[in-house]
Amino acid sequence: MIELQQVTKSYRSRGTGRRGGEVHALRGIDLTIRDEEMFGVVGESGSGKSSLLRLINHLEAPTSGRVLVDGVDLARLSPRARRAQRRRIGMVFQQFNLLANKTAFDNVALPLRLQRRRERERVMQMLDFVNMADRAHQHPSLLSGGEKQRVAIARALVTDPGILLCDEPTSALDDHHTEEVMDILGQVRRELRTTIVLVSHELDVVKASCDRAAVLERGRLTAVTDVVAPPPREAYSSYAERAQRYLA
Amino acid sequence: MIELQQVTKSYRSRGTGRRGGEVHALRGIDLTIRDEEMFGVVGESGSGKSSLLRLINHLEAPTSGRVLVDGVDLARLSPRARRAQRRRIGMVFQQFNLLANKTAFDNVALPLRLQRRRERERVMQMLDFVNMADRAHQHPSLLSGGEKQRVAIARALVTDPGILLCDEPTSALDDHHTEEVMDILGQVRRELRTTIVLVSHELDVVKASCDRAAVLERGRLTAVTDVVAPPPREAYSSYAERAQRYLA
Amino acid sequence: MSGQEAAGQGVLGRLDELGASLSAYRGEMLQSIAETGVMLGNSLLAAVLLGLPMGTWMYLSRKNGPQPRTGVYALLNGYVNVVRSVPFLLFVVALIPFTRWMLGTSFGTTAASVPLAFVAVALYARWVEQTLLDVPRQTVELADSLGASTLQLVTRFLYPEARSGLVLSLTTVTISMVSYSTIMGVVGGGGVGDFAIRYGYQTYEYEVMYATILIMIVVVMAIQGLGTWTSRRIDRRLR
Amino acid sequence: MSGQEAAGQGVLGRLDELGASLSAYRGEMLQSIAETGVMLGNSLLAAVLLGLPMGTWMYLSRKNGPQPRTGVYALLNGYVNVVRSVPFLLFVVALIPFTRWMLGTSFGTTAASVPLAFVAVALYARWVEQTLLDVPRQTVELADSLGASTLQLVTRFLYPEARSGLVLSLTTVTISMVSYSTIMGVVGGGGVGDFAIRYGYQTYEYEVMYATILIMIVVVMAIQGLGTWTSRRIDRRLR
Amino acid sequence: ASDAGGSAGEAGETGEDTTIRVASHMTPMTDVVEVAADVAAEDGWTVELVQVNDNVQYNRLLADGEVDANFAQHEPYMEAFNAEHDAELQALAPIYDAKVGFYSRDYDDVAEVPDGAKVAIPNDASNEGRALAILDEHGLISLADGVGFEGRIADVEENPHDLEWVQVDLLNLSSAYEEDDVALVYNYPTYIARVGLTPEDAVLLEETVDQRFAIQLVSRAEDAESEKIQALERAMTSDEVRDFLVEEHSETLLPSF
Ligand SMILES: Nc1ncnc2c1ncn2[C@@H]1O[C@H](COP(=O)(O)OP(=O)(O)OP(=O)(O)O)[C@@H](O)[C@H]1O
Ligand SMILES: Nc1ncnc2c1ncn2[C@@H]1O[C@H](COP(=O)(O)OP(=O)(O)OP(=O)(O)O)[C@@H](O)[C@H]1O
Ligand SMILES: [Mg+2]
Ligand SMILES: [Mg+2]
Repeated sequence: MIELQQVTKSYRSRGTGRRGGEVHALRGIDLTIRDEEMFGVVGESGSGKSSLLRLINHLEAPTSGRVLVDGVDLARLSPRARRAQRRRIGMVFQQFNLLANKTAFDNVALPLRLQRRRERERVMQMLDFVNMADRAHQHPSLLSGGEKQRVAIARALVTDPGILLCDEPTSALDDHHTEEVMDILGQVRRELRTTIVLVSHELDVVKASCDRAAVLERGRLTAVTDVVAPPPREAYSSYAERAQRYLA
Repeated sequence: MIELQQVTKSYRSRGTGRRGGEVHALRGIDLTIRDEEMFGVVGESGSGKSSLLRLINHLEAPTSGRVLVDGVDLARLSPRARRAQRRRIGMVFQQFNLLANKTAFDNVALPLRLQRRRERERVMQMLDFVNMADRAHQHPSLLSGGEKQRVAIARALVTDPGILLCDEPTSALDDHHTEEVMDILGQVRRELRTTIVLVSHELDVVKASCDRAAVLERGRLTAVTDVVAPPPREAYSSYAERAQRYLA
Repeated sequence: MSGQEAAGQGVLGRLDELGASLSAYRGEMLQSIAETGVMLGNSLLAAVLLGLPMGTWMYLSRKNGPQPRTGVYALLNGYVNVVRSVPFLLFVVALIPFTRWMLGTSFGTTAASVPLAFVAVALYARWVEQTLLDVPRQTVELADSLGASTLQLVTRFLYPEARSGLVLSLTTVTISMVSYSTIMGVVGGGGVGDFAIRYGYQTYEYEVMYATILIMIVVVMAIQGLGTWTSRRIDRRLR
Repeated sequence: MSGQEAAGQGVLGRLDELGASLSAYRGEMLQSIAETGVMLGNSLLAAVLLGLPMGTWMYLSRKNGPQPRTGVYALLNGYVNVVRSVPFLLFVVALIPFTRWMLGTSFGTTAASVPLAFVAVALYARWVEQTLLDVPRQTVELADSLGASTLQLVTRFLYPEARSGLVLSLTTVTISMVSYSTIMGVVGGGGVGDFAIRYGYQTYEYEVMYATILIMIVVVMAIQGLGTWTSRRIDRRLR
Repeated sequence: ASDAGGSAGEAGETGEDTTIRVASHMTPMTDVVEVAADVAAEDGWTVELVQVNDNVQYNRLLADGEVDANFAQHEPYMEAFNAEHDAELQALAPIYDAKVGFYSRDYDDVAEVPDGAKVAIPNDASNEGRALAILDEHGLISLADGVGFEGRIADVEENPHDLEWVQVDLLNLSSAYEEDDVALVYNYPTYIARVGLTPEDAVLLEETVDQRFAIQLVSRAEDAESEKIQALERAMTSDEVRDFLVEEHSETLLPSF
C-alpha cells in the first residue's frame, strides 16, 4: 500500500535571477493506492504527474508531508536502507533508459548484479515473459521502440518488486507498440499481482487498463475516479486494415 | 498538384557488412495529391511515411520513378533551381526543429532572410496567425511543445508556400497541444488554401482533419481512402474535466 | 643577536628581496606580458580567420557530411594531424624560411606569431569540426528544406546553433597557445613564459620565476573564466 | 665528366648519404623510440590509475553532480588548471626534488615519466569529467531508481555507457603526451622528440631529423587510428 | 656536503664502483666525453654519459650528487651557479676553447655598421653576458660598472650607435645571420660553420682570451681528489681527446690543455 499524506513538492525554478522563484509542482496531495491495483495518474503537461511518481521511490524528497510505502517513510531511512527499499520498487521510464552498451540480457540482469546475484534462469524467464527471449543478445539500438520498452519492463520486474512505477511508458510509442506494452502490463498485474502506478496523458491508455485513476490539475488532486473499462476493441489482422476501416 | 509515378526508394542499410543490404522503403508508389486538399499518410512505424514526404521536396531523391510538383520534376533541376523550388514547399517537423539560439521571431523570419527579405510585418502577421505574437521575443527553450510547434508552423508558412508538408507534427505533443496544432492546420487550409500533406500514425488526428488518406504498409500503398469525419468532440472547459468524464 | 631574530630578519630580508627584484623587473615583465598578448592576439586572429573556415570545410567535406569530398577532407585532416604531431620546437625552426619570406624577418614577436598561428589554426579547425558535428542533424535538414545554400547553411544555421561551443573551444585553443608561446623565446618572440625561463630559471632568480608563474596561472584562469561565462551567456539551448 | 652526370651522381650520392646516416643512427633511433614508449607507457598508466578516478570524482562532486562537494571540486579543478597553465619546462624543473624523493633519481627516462604523469593525470581527469557529463542524466536516474551505490553507479552505469568516449579521450591524451615528451631531454629523458631536436636542430643532420619527424607523424596517426577504431568497436549506442 | 656524492666517491675508492657518470649537453661536448670514455675504459673505468638538453640541469645533477662530473660550461657560468645555490662545484681542467665573435653578412668592418642596426645576441643568460662584454670591449656600447661577463641588456648604459637587440636561441643565430636587416650576429664557430664561415670571417672577435671561457671539466669540490675524478681528468686531457679536437674541429675549436 502506498500512502501520500498532505504531500507538497516545490522546486526552485531553473530560471536566472529575474525569473527565479518557486514552482509548486504538487500541493497538499492525499492519496492511497491499494495493493495489487493498477492505478492511473492523468493530467496535463506540467500538472505534476512525474513528480508524484518520483516521490514514491524517493527519487525526489517531498517538501512537506509524508510518503509511506507499506507503512515505511523512505525519507527517514539511512541512505543504505533507502537503497534497499528502492530495489523493491521497479520503475519504467518514458524513454526506456536502457543502457546502450549492454545487450537486452545484460540490461535485464543489471538489477540482480547490483545485488550480487547471477541468475541466468531468472533473466531468461523474464525475457520470455515479455516475449523477448529470442532477442536476448541484441543491443538496444537494434530494437524497435516497443521492443525496448518490453526489455525495460523485464528489467523492472526481474527483482520481483511489489510495486511497478510507470512514467508515460507508451508515449514514445505508436499505437501498435502501445498496445503491445499495455498487454504486457496487464499480464504483469494478473500473473505477478504487482501494484502498478501508471502515469500517462493518454486517456485511452488509462481507460483501457486501470482500475482507478487520479486526475491532477496544476499540482492539485481534482479527483480519484473508478475507471469504467471501454468495450473491447475489434481485432484486426493488421494496422493497415484497421487504419482503413477506422478512417472510412 | 503533387504526382508520384511508379516511385521506388531504397536505402543502403546502415548496418555493418554482415547485416548490410538494401532496405526497400517505398515500392512502386502511384499517387496524386490534389491542390488545396489536406491529405493524410498513415502507416506503421517503418512503413515509409517519412520517406514519401521527403521525396516531395526532394530531401531524398527517388531510386526510380518520378515525383512531379506542379508538373516539375525536382530531380531534373539544377541545384540552384531546386533550392528555389524547395522554398515554395513548407515543412513542419515532428521535433519542431526550431533553432534554439534564435527567438521565435527570428526563427519565423529565417526563411525570409534566406531570400534576403526583411519583412517585420509579415513575420508578426504569421506569429499572430498562430497566436504567438506575444511570445515573439522568447527563445524556444521557454516555450511549451504546442507553442514550439505553432512557431514552426508560422515559419513554414511565412513564405506563403503552396504546399505544406507535415511529418508527425503532433506526435511529440500531448492531447491538449495536439488539438491546438490541428486547429491551426485546419485554419491554414481554410484561410490560406494551402495544400497540406500530413504524415501521422495517430489515426484520430488524421480522421479528424483530412479529406483523403493514403495507407502504407511496408513500403506499398495499400489504399487511398476518403476520410469520413468523426462527430465533433464535446467542448470541455479543461483537460481535467474531460479526463474525469472520459474515464468514468 | 638571537637565532630567532636572525631568522625573523631573514624572512623580512627575503620579502624585501622579492619586492626589490620584482620591481626591478617590472618594466621587462610588463613588456613580456605585452609580447604574449601580441602572440596570442595574432594566432587567435589566424585561428578565427583561417581555422574557422577550415574546420567548417572539414565538417562539410567529411564522409557523411553535407558535401562529402574525400580528397579535400584527407588534405585538411592531414594538415591538422601533422601540425599536431611534429615537435613544436622543430616546427618553429622549420618554418623560419617561410616566416622570413612572408614577413621579411624570422625573429621577434611578430615573426614568432607565425608558427603559433599555424598550430592555432590546426587546433581550432579540429575543434570547429567536432563542435559542428554536435549540431543536430535536423538542423541541417531544416536548412535543406528551406532551400538554403551552403553558405547560408553555415552562417545562418550551423554557426548560430554552435556558437557557445565555438567560443568554448576558442578558449581552450587560447590556453594551449599560452603554453605553446612559452617556447617562442627560441626565435626572439619573448613573452611571459620565456621571461620566467630566462630571468627566473636560467639566472636563478626564483622569486621572479614564481611570480611570473603565478601571473600565468591567474591569466589562464581569467581566460577560462571569461570563455566559460561568454559561452554560457550566448547559449539559449537550455535554461 | 659532363654536368649532367655530375648532377646524377649528386642525387645518388645524397640518397646514399641519407641511407648511410640513417643506418648509422639506427641503434640510437630505436633506443629513443623505446624511451618514448617507456615515458608514454608510464604516464598513461598514471592517467588511467589516477586520472580516471580523479575525473570521476570531479564529475561526482561538481555543483550539479550526483554528490556535490564544493571543496573537493575546487581542489581537483584547481590542480587541473594549474598543471595546465604552468610552462611545462618550469613544471618539470620544479618537480625535480619530488621526483628524486620518489625514485631516488631525477634524471633518465623513468624519472622523466614523473612530470609527464602529472600532466597526463590532469589532462585525462578533465576529459573524463567532460565525457561523463555527456552520459544522459537519465542513466544516473536509472541507477538511483535501482538502488545502486555510488561505486555501482560509476562502474555499472557511467563507465559502460561512456566507454567509447573514455577511450577516445585517452587517445587524445596520449598524443598530447607524445608532444610533451619532446621536452624531456631537459632532464635526460631522451625520446624521439629529443632525438630529433638533438640531431636535427643542434647538429644539422637534417636527414635524421626529417626521418624522425616522419616516424613521429606515423606513430601519432597510428595511435589516433587505433583509438578511433577501438572506440567505434565498443560503441553500441548507434549503428 | 651531499651524502649521495660522498658514498659514490667511497665506492670508487674501494674499487667496487667503476662507473663514472658525466653529464653533458650537446655536441661537440658529448663527443669529447665519448672519446674520453674509450680512453678511461682502458683503465677499467666505465664512463656513462648523461645527456641533458638544457643549460641548468647538468649543474643541478652534479650538485645533487646524481652524477660525478659534468662537461658543458665555462668557469664563470659555474661560479654563478655556485653563488646562487650554495653549491661547491670546482673546475678541474679546461678542455677546449672556442673563438666567439660577431659576424656580419653585409659589412666587412664594424665601422660600416650604421646607427640603429640590429644586433643578434643569444637569449641564454651566460652567452648574453659574454656577447655584451665583447661589444663593450670594442667600445660599441658600455656596460654598467662591475657587471663583467654577467651583463644583461638592461645593464647597457650607453648605446651611442643606437643598436637594436634581437635575442634568439644560440642555435638560431646562424639563421639570423641570413636575415636581411641584422647587421651583427654573435656566434660560436661550431654553429656559424653551418653557413660556411670560420672565425677568420668574424668582424669582431673576443680579445681577452684568458681561457676564462674554455669549456671545463667540473666536479664537486670534495670529490676533486678522488680516484675516480682523477681518472676522468686524465682521460679528458689525454692525447686522444686532443687529437680528436684537432682532427675534427680544428677550424672552430682550440684545445686548452
Ligand atoms: N527538477 C525540477 N526543477 C524545477 N522545476 C521542475 C523540476 N521538475 C519538474 N519541475 C516543474 O514542476 C512542474 C511539474 O512537473 P512534472 O514533471 O511533475 O509534470 P508532469 O505532469 O510530469 O508533466 P509532463 O507531462 O510534461 O511530463 C512543472 O511546472 C515543471 O516545470
Ligand atoms: N537514411 C536511411 N538509411 C537507411 N535506411 C533508412 C533511412 N531512412 C529510412 N530508412 C529505412 O526505411 C524504412 C522506412 O523509413 P521511414 O522513415 O520512411 O518510415 P516511417 O513510416 O516514417 O516510420 P516512423 O513512423 O518510424 O517514422 C525503414 O525501414 C527505415 O529503417
Ligand atoms: Mg512527466
Ligand atoms: Mg517517420
